Amino acid sequence: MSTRLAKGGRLIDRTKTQGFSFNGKRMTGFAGDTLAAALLANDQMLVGRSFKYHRPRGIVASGAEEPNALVNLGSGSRLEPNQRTTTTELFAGLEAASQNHWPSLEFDVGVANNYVARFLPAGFYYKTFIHPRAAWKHVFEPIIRQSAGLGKAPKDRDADRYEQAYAFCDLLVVGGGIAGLQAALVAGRSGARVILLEQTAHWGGRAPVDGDVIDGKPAEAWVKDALQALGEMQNVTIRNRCKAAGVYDHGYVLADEKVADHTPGDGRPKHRLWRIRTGRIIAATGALERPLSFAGNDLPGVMLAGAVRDYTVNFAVSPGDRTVVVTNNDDAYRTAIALKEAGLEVPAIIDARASVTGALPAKARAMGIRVEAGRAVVKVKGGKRVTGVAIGLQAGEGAVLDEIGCDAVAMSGGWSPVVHLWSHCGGKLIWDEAQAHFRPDPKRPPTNHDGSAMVTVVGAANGALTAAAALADVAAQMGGEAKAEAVEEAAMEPVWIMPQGAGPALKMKMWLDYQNDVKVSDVQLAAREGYTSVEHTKRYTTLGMATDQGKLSNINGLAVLAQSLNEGIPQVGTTTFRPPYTPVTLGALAGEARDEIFQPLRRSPIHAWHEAQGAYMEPVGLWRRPYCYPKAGESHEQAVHREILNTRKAVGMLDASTLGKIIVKGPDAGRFLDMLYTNVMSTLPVGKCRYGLMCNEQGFLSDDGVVVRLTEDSWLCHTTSGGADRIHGWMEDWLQCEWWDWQVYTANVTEQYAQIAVAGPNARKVLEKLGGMDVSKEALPFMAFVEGHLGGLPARVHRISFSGELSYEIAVPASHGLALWQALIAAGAEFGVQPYGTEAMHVMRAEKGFIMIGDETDGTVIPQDLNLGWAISKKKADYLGKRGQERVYLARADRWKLAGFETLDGSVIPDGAYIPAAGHNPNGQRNTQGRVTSTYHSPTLGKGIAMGLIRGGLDRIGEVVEFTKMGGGTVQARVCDPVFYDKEGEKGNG
Amino acid sequence: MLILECPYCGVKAEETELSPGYEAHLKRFGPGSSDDEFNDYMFARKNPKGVHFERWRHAYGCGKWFLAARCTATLEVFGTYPAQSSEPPADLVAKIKAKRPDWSGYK
Amino acid sequence: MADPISALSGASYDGFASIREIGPLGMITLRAKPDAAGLAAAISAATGCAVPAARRVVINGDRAAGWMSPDEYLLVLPYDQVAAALAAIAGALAGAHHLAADVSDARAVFRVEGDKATQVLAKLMPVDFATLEPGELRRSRAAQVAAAVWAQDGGFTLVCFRSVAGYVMGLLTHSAMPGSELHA
Amino acid sequence: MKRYSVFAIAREAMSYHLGWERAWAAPQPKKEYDAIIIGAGGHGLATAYYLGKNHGIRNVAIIEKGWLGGGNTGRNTTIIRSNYLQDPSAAIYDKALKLYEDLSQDLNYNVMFSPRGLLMLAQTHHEVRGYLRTVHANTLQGVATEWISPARVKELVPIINIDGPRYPILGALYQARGGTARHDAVAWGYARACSAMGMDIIQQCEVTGVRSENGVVKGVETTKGYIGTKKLGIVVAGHSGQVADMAGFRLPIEAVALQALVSEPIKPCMDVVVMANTVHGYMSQSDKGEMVIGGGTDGFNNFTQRGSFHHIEETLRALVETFPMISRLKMLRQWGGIVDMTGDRSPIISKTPLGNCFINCGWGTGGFKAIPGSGWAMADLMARGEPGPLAADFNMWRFREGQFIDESVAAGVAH
Repeated sequence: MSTRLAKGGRLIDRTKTQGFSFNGKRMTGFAGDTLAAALLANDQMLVGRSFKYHRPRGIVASGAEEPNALVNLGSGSRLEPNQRTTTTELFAGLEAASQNHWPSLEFDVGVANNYVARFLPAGFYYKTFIHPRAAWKHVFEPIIRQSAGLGKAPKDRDADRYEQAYAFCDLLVVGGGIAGLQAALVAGRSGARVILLEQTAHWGGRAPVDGDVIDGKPAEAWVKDALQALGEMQNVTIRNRCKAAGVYDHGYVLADEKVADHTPGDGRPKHRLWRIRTGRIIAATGALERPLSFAGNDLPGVMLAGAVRDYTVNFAVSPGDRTVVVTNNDDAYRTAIALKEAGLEVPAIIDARASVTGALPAKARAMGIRVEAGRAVVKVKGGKRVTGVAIGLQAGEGAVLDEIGCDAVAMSGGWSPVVHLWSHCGGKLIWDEAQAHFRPDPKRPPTNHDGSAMVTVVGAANGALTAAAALADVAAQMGGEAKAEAVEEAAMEPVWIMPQGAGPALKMKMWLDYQNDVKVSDVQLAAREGYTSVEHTKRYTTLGMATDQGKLSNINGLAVLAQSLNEGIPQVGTTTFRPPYTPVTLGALAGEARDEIFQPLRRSPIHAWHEAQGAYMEPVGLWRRPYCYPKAGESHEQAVHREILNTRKAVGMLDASTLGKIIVKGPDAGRFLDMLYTNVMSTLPVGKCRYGLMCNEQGFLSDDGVVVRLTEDSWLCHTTSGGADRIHGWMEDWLQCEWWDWQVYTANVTEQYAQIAVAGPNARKVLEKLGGMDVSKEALPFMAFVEGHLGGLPARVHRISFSGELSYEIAVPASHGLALWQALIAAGAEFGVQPYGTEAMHVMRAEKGFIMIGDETDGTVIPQDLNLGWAISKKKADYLGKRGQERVYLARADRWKLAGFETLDGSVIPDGAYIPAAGHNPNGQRNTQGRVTSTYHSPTLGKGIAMGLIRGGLDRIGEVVEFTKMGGGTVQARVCDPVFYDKEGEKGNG
Repeated sequence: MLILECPYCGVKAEETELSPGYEAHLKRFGPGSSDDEFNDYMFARKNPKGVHFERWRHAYGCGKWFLAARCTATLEVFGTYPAQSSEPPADLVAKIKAKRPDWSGYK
Repeated sequence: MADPISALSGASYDGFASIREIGPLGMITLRAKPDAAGLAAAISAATGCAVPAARRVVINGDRAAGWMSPDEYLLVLPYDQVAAALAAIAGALAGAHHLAADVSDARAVFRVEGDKATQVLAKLMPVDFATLEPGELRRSRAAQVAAAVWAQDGGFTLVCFRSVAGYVMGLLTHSAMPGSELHA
Repeated sequence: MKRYSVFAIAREAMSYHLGWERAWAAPQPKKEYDAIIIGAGGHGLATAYYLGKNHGIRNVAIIEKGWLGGGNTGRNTTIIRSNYLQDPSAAIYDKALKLYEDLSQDLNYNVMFSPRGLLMLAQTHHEVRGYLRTVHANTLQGVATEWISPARVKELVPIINIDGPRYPILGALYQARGGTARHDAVAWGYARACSAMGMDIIQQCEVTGVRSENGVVKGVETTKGYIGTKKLGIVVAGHSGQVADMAGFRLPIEAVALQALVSEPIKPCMDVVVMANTVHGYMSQSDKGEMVIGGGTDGFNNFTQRGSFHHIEETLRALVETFPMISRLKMLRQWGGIVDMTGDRSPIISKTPLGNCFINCGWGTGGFKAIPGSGWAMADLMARGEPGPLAADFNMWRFREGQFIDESVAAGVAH
């Protein structure tokens, strides 16, 4: 059984016990434990179920590579599925529950899949569930969906907050093992700005566990000194619990700092996502141990040899009383020795190599450990945990020579460098025959913005697996002098299948990918069926697609594939390494952007007043504008109708502050505006306003608004609410990139002004009440403006109208916007003033037949389609969009053109309705001849009115056409003039 | 996540401070041009897998448009220069040729 | 005339750094080429400052002149002196191609103060504050909106658009929450 | 070709699955073919399949630079829908959807087409009007879509945050027949069927030149030598410009990166596919339990298959806001593909200036869902030498005439 040892444990604090629960069972551990260590200490060997066959799963690793021991951590608004127990720091009150089983971890009906596993080989689902057609959706897929998935889906909103931060450095060192520490020391001493990251809470990596001696000191002491030295360097920042997740182009690195994972609810952000820009990356990311492929290598109790050592030395936890070690290399002997030193039994070391020499085996033998050379584990015995191993010849086919009772197996198939950060941006790898792993090819690095190498890999990550080799590698690549005492190790021998001649029955029990249940036989099947590209094999078998992304399985799988194809491993190649190195919480990627600060919400200076009045607001771009101001008991529709009728009969007020306002000034400003607008703006007299249209180079209408001639050499261009930034950018684009010799300056002053439209028969009275300015018809005629003071505020008042009523648009500095609004409300009270919202504005402009960008236009409409030829200058040789409009299809006579529509029954034409035409096109689709673009109930006219585009446009006035209705049927409407209200324009001009 | 140095203000701006603007040095064709000329101006894009000249605006910075020579296959940036240039500066062209002897040139 | 109201009426927050919305401040955007005749006189008339070099801000008490782009300057001055300054600029630059506009009301201005003020900004802006030089004006982004920032009086002055003042205040508050210091 | 079935699996299980044959052969190229398709992605393989099935042209080679299905076919978010606004788009995407519905049976390969329903959220009044327009258009096009209420949205997607606060959900455009399929299986299924018809799929073979005489294509130079052909189809999304260059013409295309990501797998919590275009994100849950997530494209030419990370962040901000429960899930893997963007963001299926040379490209971000329809139309074009009704509007000369097929107009994004 797995248990806590009485002595030792370099990372735990035995004076601090911490209670936690697993599947509701109360357990205790120590401060410094990982959850995995604490579970093992409580003899919780079985921790989960595999994805496909629901086989029992135990802890196999001690770090981020763990594929099995994932739990639902926490509950409610802090439930986190698929949390790795091996990287979860224990805290008091932690709640964990195992995943992917029903009804319980011990008894899981899904294990039925295990008993029919031979009928569920790789890719079985591609070959079956084909008939009958409906069965996939209704029967098979629901069953597969339900049995797939791992952790529980959270239900609640996340209780924690997240944040992000930027950091900059010359050198980013990733990995706080001895290679990373030494690299940071060397770089720090050179004066460079250095950031050093370590993903765990602890520094030093494997060296302290392995008992290495560096610069004459025990590794533990050397690490402590190194940290102190780094801490004293002003130019070095060190950060633990911070994982470099991904390397992106031009030296951009994402790192995920687990700020409060181990102290949930303390008010700090749960994670902080660092966005680091570095000149160069030093990846000292270490290496990961590989499993060996023998039958039953997935049973709980079979663990990586290095992990067994970690648990024993770091946490004083023994995975078993009797541990058999199986290996193809010398490093695993350290595990046997550590176990023995901890007072545990190692019945045998099964070494696949025919000849076992070297210092570590000698030491093991000297300790009395039985070493079996040239032998293999034929099969692991046991069910939900290991009970023993059957031994045979590695060179054989699986005949059992001996059986050894044990309760744990420590395996080592050699070590693979962690090359992820090298590979994310395209660094290439070479195959190292001697150590049987891929390591970075220094000749083909990922490159930076200037073409230089962006990543340097040092230490075990570069294939320098021992402490001595790792520090020598740092010295060779970066300088510095730290040295570790060399411990002689004999060569490892690659072992991809154990025993090498195993037959199909054994291969069906040799796991490559523990979580996804991919076995040696599955990879061989993929090869047999022609899925021979490594990407095909991966996708067909799902090898390496589990939450560990193949950290344990990829190289073993690749080797099996290469053997099956009779090719070399480097010829087969690897799959692509994609970020992140280990999964990153989505909340951290979303960062601070939640709730109030999810997106910028733009507020007009009068926004708070609208909200206080209970206005129903609608998003317009990033702005929020009042749609209407419902009174108690009023529906939105009723409110809109009231606001329209009040404006038409008395007077209304609209917050139009969001309208874009751009000043264009200079000797060439008139010429410039003549290119920008379809009509002529250079001839506009000072003091006057003119409506203008802007098109893109394709000729399609992109924006409209009123242009004001402020002075001889300056104009003020109003744009749509959503268009201000876009149009300002458009102007600058042309001025900077095409007509850079023209003398024109622009300034976007949209937010400088609050703008309020006062519209309705009583509008003038309201302004006169405020006083300070002559707003009479004579002093301020239609399409003119004056500047002065209104009610004591500096104001520019325009006589322009989007409602068709007598209307003034008043601009005042934004700081006075609320004051003006309130003054108008007060002054207007006796004249019946009421605010109106965007919807009333829309309806009123439709009653007048005014177009709206975004309603009548959709990016495919040219001004000519909207009968706006009057606003297109025929005299100008050029304007933006003119050439585009001359193209064949845009110049066709039968384009759909704007007209008005009145339903015969007074109803409202549905939004989005089309006008079908007779017959069908060659694709069998009903022909069409037009569509509605704006459709409303007009409270002014008491009936439905609409504008739309129809082939023939105004030529068809009087004709009755049919519009589609949602859900079938049509509504009849008569084509008419789109101006429904005050056709003569007497009101606006009044 | 590109970094491009704005030739106007000297800031080494990261991509999120910039807005992209696609191919540089397009010649505008207006009224009077042929259908082919206008079509090529609007749509026929170079789209090379290799050295490319393109427009960027330092939108969150000084607001200026500038031009960049960048490799679309490696994202290496050879240089940036003001938008008021009708063709790439000679020293930049020479620098690219030195780094990429196979490059067929800007035209 | 009622007093002008700044975007957030002087909202503030005390976290591990302190955040204050200040203003209203007078601001003029001045567009002119550096070689425009009368530029120095215009800037001096409005702010008493010299023409700022590229990416620099010159501070003169409650006035300042910042370089915004090769042909754009931001002039900061008391709110009630903008009209006079505009007139002075028009006089100084008469005959030279330029554009001067009052943008006092189009902006919101924050002060971020305290030993750890940099940390608040480092969470929001892709700016290497360690290399920000004295007197440097940096235009960039604060999360999702444009912002300009410079060091002043032991803290930072941050300028953004008025309509997003609430958003920026939210960002600064979130970033300055106690317990979320980036380092001691 | 041995047929796949549950019985075949049972039979093979008795012999440890040692008896399965190759899904597709690995031939050497012949000297000449009746037709060559460059590109063994979904579109290229589907083109070959329908050339054989519909037109009896089986002396066909499909030449692939890398491994079949290794381009965008294997790196998309597997969404299938046909609720397009414009007639030509709706026609070809709905043809594709109909073919998808029977594809597993047609190919004897389970492509796991799953019509689980797809909805596009409307979060502004403007978007509501745009989607209502689409429903009307779809009705006339014979494409069944409907407008559904916020309450119905919540019923279909219990994990959604219906009340905003920033962008309350005002309703959705719903296509019950939309859904997903297993992307690799589509390529593999077509490849197996093509191989069974005697066609040659030649992987690891790069085309280095196009040979022509008197303006008519004669063959292609490849890394495995010259191969003659009577007709040539170029179906190489992401590298269309490079191959078109060899054939001597230029395309209205720019290549940009499009990114996607998956979360770690969790138990089923969302059956339908949800697209939220106001905030730029879309999400579905795969049969494995992963949340499959996508967003917008980069804005610059890029052939690296790596995008810029801020797009991922923008997408996740949007989706965490829309589905607050995903906040504590984790991003398992992110990747990018190279997409062809045309001047109107719609594809090109067209004759070219070179005789007997045809091109299929420009699918932008919407290629996977079109595969069967695209292959069908392209095969028709190649077999007859003239476009049929499905392809006619997608000719490469439409830009010059200004006859755009612009899908962005209804606020829809062409994912």
